[in-house]
Amino acid sequence: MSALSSNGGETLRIEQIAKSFGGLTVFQDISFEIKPGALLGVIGPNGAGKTTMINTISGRLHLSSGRAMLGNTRVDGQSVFDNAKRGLVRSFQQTANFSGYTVEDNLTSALRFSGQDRSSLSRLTPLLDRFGLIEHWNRNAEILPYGLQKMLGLTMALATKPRMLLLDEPAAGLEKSERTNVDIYVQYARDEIGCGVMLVEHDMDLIKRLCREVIVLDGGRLIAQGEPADVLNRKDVIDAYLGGADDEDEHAQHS
Amino acid sequence: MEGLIATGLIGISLGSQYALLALGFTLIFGILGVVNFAHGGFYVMGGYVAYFCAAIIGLPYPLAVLVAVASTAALGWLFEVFILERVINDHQATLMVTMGFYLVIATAILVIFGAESPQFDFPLQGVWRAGAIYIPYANMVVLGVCLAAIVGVYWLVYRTNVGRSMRAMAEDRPVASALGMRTKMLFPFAFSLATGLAGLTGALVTPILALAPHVGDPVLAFSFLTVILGGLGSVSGATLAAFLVGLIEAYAAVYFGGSKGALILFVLVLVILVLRPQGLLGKEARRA
Amino acid sequence: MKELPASERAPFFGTYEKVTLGLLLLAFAVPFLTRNPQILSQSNLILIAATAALGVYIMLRMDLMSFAVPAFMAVGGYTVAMLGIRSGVTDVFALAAAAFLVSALCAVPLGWMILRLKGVYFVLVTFVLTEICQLLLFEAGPLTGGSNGLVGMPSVTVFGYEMYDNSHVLMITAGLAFVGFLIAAVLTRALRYEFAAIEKNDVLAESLGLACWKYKALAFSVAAGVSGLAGFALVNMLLTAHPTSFSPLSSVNYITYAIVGGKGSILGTLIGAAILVSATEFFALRGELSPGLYGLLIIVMTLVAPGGIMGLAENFFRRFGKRDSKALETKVAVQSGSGHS
Amino acid sequence: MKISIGRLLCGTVLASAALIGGATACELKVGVPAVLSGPAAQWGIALRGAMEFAAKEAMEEKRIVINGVPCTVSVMPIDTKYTAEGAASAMNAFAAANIKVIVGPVGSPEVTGMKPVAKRNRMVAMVNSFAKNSIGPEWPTVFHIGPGPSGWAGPIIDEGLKRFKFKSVAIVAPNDQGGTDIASVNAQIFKAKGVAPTEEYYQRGTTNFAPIVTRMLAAKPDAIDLASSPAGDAGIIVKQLRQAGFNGPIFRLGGPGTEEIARVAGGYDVLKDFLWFEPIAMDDNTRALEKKYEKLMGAPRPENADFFRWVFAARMTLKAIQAAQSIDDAEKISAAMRKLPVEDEHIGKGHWIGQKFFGINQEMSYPFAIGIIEGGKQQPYKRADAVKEG
Repeated sequence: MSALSSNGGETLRIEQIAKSFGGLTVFQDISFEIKPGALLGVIGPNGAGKTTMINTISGRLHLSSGRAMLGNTRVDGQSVFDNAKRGLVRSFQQTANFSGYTVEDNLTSALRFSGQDRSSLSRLTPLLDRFGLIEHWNRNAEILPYGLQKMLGLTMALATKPRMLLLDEPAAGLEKSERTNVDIYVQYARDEIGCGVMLVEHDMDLIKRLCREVIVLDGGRLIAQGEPADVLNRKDVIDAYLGGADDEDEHAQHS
Repeated sequence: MEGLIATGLIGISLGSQYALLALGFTLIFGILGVVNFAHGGFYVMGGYVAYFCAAIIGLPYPLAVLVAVASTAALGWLFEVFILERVINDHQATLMVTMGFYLVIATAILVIFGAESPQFDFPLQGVWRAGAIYIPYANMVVLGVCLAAIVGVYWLVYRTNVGRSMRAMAEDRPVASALGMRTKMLFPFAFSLATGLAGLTGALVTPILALAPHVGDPVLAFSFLTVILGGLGSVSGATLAAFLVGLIEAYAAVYFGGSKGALILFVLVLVILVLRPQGLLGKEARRA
Repeated sequence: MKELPASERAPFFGTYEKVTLGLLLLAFAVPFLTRNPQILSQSNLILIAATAALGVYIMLRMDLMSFAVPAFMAVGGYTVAMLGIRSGVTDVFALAAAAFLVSALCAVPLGWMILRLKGVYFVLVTFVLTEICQLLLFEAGPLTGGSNGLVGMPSVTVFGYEMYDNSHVLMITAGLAFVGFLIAAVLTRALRYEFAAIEKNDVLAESLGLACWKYKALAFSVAAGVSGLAGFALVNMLLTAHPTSFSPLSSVNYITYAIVGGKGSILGTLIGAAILVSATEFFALRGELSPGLYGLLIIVMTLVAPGGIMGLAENFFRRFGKRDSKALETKVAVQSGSGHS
Repeated sequence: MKISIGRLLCGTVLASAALIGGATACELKVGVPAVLSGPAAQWGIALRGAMEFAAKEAMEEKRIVINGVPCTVSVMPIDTKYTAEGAASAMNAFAAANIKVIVGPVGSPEVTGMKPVAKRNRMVAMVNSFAKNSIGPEWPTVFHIGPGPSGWAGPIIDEGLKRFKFKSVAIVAPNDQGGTDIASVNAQIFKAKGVAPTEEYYQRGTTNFAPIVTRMLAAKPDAIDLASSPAGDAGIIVKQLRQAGFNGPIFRLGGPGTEEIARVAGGYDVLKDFLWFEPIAMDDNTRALEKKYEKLMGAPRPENADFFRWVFAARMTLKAIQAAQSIDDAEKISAAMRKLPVEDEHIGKGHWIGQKFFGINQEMSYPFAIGIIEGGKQQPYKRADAVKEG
């Protein structure tokens, strides 16, 4: 059941985008491309402008210069909901669900707002079962453990049948054991839904497991691009993360 | 040309009255996040307490004003602790209880003091005059007290640690109380400070204008105006806006007439609010 | 691998909607059961107050408190008065349609302007809106009759039959109230997910594709239209469109009816209006004390019943109801979408 | 089948009399729609006081006896909150208690709200309100309690012209019905007296009148008329006029309340030259009425001078009921009322007027007084005869 052909994903093209708040330049002169079904990892120390980049591409903030295109329609500067309808959907770092609603109602809302019917939900059943959301089907989402709430938020984004998915640190706050869910989630998004995925993440193992290609942001610039294996061993990338080679601990643990 | 200056002076004296009231109104909103519908009630209560002390008991006027400030501050403290505090997080409920309390205060005054305006004169009666330009001395006193109050509140809020913790409370209440700030003490203090200011304004302004049970009604409308324009939660914004509203009302009323003036004032505020939702100096509206 | 539990098709109208519309049908029977002018007048005032309070209820679904009800009541009321007095239109259906549409259309440009505002700014702007409307009623003398208002409106006709006496007036009010509540019920039920999402987390809703401002604007216009119907009913009762009937301070009354009644459900608006209007009439006998007693009642109700009268009732049933409370819990959650305030 | 109560009482126990439904005792109930809360409360309180006094007086002096049976008179006051729908709902409450006799309300918006209900339920009403359309041919059972400015403005202006020289006048009033109707009538009469009028309206709820005063003085008027501005507002306007340097005469051609205006303005010396319409010429007769009130009611009369006009109105209504020998037939009572001479034992004789101004001759005009303050000193009231139809 290859869904690749069904909705003909579209390429996300980012052309010399830049963003600054008043005098402060968050990022500048960044270009990259994500083809349908492709997966691009985006890494960089905190404050490198990763979340701001998602906010500008998804339409929440205006770009200072440059263009973001999905297929041949421009997405930057458009309203968030129009972009979502075009298939450009983003996820949130913290948990994102409707308080006081059950798991079912959260997912039903995602379907209604994106104009999908229940079939799009039934196709996600294996995912929902794997994440253990079905047992809590009628329970208030707010009282679920953090990990479950996070996966619910991600699955809601997927229920909209996106063409291009912008994931903002999906693994943030998850236990080591729960992180494999993200692998399954991303795999499912690419194979079953056939959408391209931009994965902003700090968990280097996850990046290495999933991504063929990764870009590194630091100080608002694109400092490296390529295979994770060789990019992660480059000195300037390590320096960017560790701020010079004084500390041997290779992975910056993020709570 | 003199007409313009005369009108300007009127606008400034209007502005000083509005500023004193808007100060309290903004403090309550800025720190407690409460739109205080009872603000006019404390204003009129301040007037009647001062009248009762000065005209009936015969205390000297300045002492009567102090008693008025103390009584309205005390009532504010009690109201906050026993009623407002219990619904502080539900902003719709705070509107209900403050509005209800306004009706209780206004009716109590009507029943105790009767419907007719009593005689309550400002001790200083003279008028300074130069050609067509004139300023009653009373207005000068109010302007002086107003500026002193503004500086006092500004100093308290921005230069003392009580003020700092109040501002922290306004920024993020849970974090502030987590850091050990006693909301049990700070909220009633901020509320009673604001109601005391309203009482002070009542004690000063009602002898200049008129004292009657219903003079608190219009307070709500122009407190809203000054706070909308000034930006919610911004002390300096509210003060600036109060003088702006005073000047607009004065010039609009003098050159366009009473009822058209009010219309111009409200329409102008609506336009400003829509173009700059956070008002002149206020911070982005909290998810109130 | 577990299967998705079948989603039980929630009925279009919840129990609260059905009970409310049922009660309103009962109100139709009142004119046939009694000729007592006080009961007729009391029911008239309650139904007008409830229909007006709907304007508040609809916007509260998105946690937006609106002070604009009197302004749109005035638009509806004056439209009907002008049509009746100046162009002789008396057919109730034409007048009702006019009252609804003119108010709703007036709300479109205003809605676009103020719906970008959040929380307290929406409250303040709608308050300023009602003040402006009151001033316009005075200033636009030739159109609105200025301070005298428009007097001597001809009685309304239903299929040509003139509805002049007390019980006829109540039938018209009951009809308008039923239509108002029906429109509000249909709107809030059909779009309950959309409204609840806007109230709970509009950023998330937009990221999923919901154009929040469109639904806010739609709700604002429909709320205005329903308030216009209430304005029509009030003017029809008084046979006069008078500025004092639409004073800015009366907006606080309508908000009180919706909130003290219980903002979680449409039944709360009807119950709140019924109880508080009766209380006002009862207090009026106390002369000078009436506003004070009303204020005290509101403080007590707000402290005792945070969820309003309906909240009290729900807690009562939950504690003593035999039905599985968990089901009621979730049903109520969806029903009222009462997230954080 | 009329059985006189006397025979019944001595023959059988009262309870059984009720049972067999003979001629029951005569109970006249009078509805009083009065504004008892908000800024205009003082006028409503005066109305309620006057009606309660007239009712007690009628009972104690058995002024109403219908076919031999002396009637009890009970009064039902309801707060109308000075709005159209407040008055309408009060009237419906009276209709429910099958009250057919109404004394009140006070203000124009209330009268606008109560007239349709009075017509629907066939009630006779004695109303105040200075609105131009307060009474009219389409409301035959509605009477007006006293002349509006159209009646007494003329004599007061003449009195002012005798004492002070002024060629122009600025009239100030609130921009609602109570204000505009009167200000425009005053303007016509000033013009007829050769005094050029300008009208200035303010939004009700204004607290500081310095801007309005500045605007009025820009036209350099010789005199000012406060028309029907509420007493509190009028007091501020006078205070701020004097502060702005205006020294000309000030008229108050609108409702009573001069005592309150003087208190707010700061005393008679601030009023300086002030003329006003006093509903009643205070003389020995009217002071006797005040004493009678204190004796009967055990408290001083309500301060607002409208009290006297409402006593006049209440007594006329009760006289009409006695003449019509009916406590609930509005047409019969109205017919009797029209034939009654306009007079009162304490307040004096007057006339029916209103044909020219309202198109119906149902406005009572009785002697009134012109209050005068000159150079800060109160002059004796100048008694003015009841105005006749012009």
